Amino acid sequence: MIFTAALLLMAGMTLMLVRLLRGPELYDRVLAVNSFGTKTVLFLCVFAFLIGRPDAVDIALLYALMNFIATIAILKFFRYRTLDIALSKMQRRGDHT
Amino acid sequence: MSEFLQALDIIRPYVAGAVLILGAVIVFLGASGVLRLPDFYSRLHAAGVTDTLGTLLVLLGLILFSGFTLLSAKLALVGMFLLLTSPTATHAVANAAHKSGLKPLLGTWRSQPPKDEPGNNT
Amino acid sequence: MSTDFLTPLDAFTIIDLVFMTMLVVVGIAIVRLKDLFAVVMLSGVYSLVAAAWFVSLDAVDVAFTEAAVGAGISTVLMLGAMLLTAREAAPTKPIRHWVALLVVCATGAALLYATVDMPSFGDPLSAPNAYVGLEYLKRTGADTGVPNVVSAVLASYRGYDTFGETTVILTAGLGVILILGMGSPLRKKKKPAPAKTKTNTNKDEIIGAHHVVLRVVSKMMIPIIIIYAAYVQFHGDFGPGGGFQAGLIIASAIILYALIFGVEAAKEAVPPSLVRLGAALGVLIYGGVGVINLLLGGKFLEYNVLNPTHPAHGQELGIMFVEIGVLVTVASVMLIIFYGFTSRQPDISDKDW
Amino acid sequence: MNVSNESRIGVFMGYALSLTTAMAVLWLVLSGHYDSTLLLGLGAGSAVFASFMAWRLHILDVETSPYHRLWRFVLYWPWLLMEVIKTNITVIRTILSPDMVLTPRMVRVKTLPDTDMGRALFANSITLTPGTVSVDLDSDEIIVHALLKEMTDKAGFADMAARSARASGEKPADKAGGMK
Repeated sequence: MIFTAALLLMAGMTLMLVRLLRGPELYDRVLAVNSFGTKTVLFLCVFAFLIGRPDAVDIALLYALMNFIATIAILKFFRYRTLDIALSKMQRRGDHT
Repeated sequence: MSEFLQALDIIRPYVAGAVLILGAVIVFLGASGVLRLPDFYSRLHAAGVTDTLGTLLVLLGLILFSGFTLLSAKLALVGMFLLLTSPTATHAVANAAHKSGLKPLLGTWRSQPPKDEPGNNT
Repeated sequence: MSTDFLTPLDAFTIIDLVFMTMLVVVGIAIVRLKDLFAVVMLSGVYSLVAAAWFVSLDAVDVAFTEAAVGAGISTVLMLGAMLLTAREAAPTKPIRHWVALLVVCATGAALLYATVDMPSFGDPLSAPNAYVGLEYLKRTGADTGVPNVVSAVLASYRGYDTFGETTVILTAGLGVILILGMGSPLRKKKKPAPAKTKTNTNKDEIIGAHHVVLRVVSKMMIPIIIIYAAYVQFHGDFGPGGGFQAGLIIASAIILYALIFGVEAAKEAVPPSLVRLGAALGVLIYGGVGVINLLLGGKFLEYNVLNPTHPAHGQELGIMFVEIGVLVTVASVMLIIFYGFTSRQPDISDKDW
Repeated sequence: MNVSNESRIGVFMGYALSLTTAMAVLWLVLSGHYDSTLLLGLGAGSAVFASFMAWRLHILDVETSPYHRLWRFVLYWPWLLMEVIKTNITVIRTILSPDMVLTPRMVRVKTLPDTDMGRALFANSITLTPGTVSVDLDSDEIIVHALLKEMTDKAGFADMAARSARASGEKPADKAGGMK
């Protein structure tokens, strides 16, 4: 059963790969990478059970935590052509709500 | 009472497997939606299916498998972080597309009735 | 190699084959695409597939490193590098295509020829599974008290190698400093405004309520990422992880901060001078542990002497400190590279360097 | 905001404390080694370090450390879960239907929570329910892309906004000082 789930997730990854290669917009590619990442996280979780190594869940956790950093960088790259500007004003201490 | 709990324990793997498979199927459906839908903005919604219900069910199934363990707690953390970060990432992509002037498809859109090859409509 | 295909396709072979196919497809696509941006996206996917595949090969430590690099930092750094160059790959002259093809074909043929001599996957008689590898597996527990053999080999048995690798990372950071500079904060502060106006956006778009979602979520995630890095750092003894990965993760947290609040703010909180210091300090910590061992009468990086009554504890302690040194260097060098790339925008006049 | 210096420090310490506690709990969940004093000590140190970094990065405030309000979110979550399941079923049905009919819309939602926390939660809740994606968050509106026109129901958005405002700890009278 777990194996079937893993295969289904891999099929989903393959579909994402098709979308990634096909585009047509760059945003479609970003979306595909993003979704591919989510599926990889799920696959790693499932796979941890399949091979009986809970360590794989740590890797999934890492991706779940950090995959969106790349997306934010891509957003900045697209919109501002630079990585070093601020997206948001710093709220100094004392601005607490 | 304990018999009931025992019965629960016996059916638990089956329930877990069913939930897991359902989740994986939903992930797959979401992925096929990303291929099938006509434009970038509508594909976001299909990806959202994977990100939300698919994620929840797959992780729930795995949690049911492992029972009340530390691994379950970690899986729950994976779910929490995914539910926190994936809509953020989706928002970021949508925002970038919108700001750069990518026009969404509006009005009414129908897939061509005679043919539904997934993904031939881009 | 050949015997693999004679056995019936079991479950894991299918998974391995699918992943390898994906890697090949992505690789070919990377070569064929001209749009560098799409190439960056594809290399992100390449890393994801590679991580999943390494897990399926039971190489969890390698997968973890791949994930730590691929999840955030490599994409960010590649985008940073792209900002310094054109968005599309320059077309190469056809004649060079042929030469390249020839070289690739020759190398490929040589590699294929070499595979014939390789032991088949999981062969108990192959070199890694026989002599020294077995010895490591047998003795690690008693020698070092560290359950994860990979960590023990990395930081203790092969401590010299890792020391060398840490130095290599420092050297890489130095190279980036030499080529791109560090974007000294004092000089940039004098004219922060012109550096920002050249982007074709008006001010209220840059700073405003537009990115509330990103800000709120990122602020929540930054401490969580840091604590996760600490977990990875200190549990390298038990599972995958260690200084390399933790350093990458901490650097990612600060890069995330820099992406949201601007590199200037990040430089204020984690100044380049500190980062420069850290890069060298990490190597110093690593070497310092070795020197302390020397002073205590042992050999260089022989951690046993750290706890004479209980050598295995000494090993554990030594590995911990050494890993901290690796963490400091790796995190610092990643930030050096990030600062170097981002502060070297084309629209900033170059005469400052 | 007119807060006296002392109470500001008090509030600040509160955030530091709640963040450190939350990080320590997270460490315990991740670690799973409760017998080693060394690891427990390192965990405590790491939690303090995470808080220190938050302070160092000037982000030690309610958005970084909302953990003392977690229970409000716990109350919000089941409702959101039901919405997520409902909208998921709709979207999956749409994707699966052989002759797919989409009525995509871009709508502006004007009712927003007051604080940035609440807005972020609202925008993410919109994105989490498939069929609607928050495309842009402005100071007075959210632009939402909806897959089907049934999903652009004003009252539904207003309800969700009110709930996410409550979940992010907003009291009706509390006029928050977030960015306007």
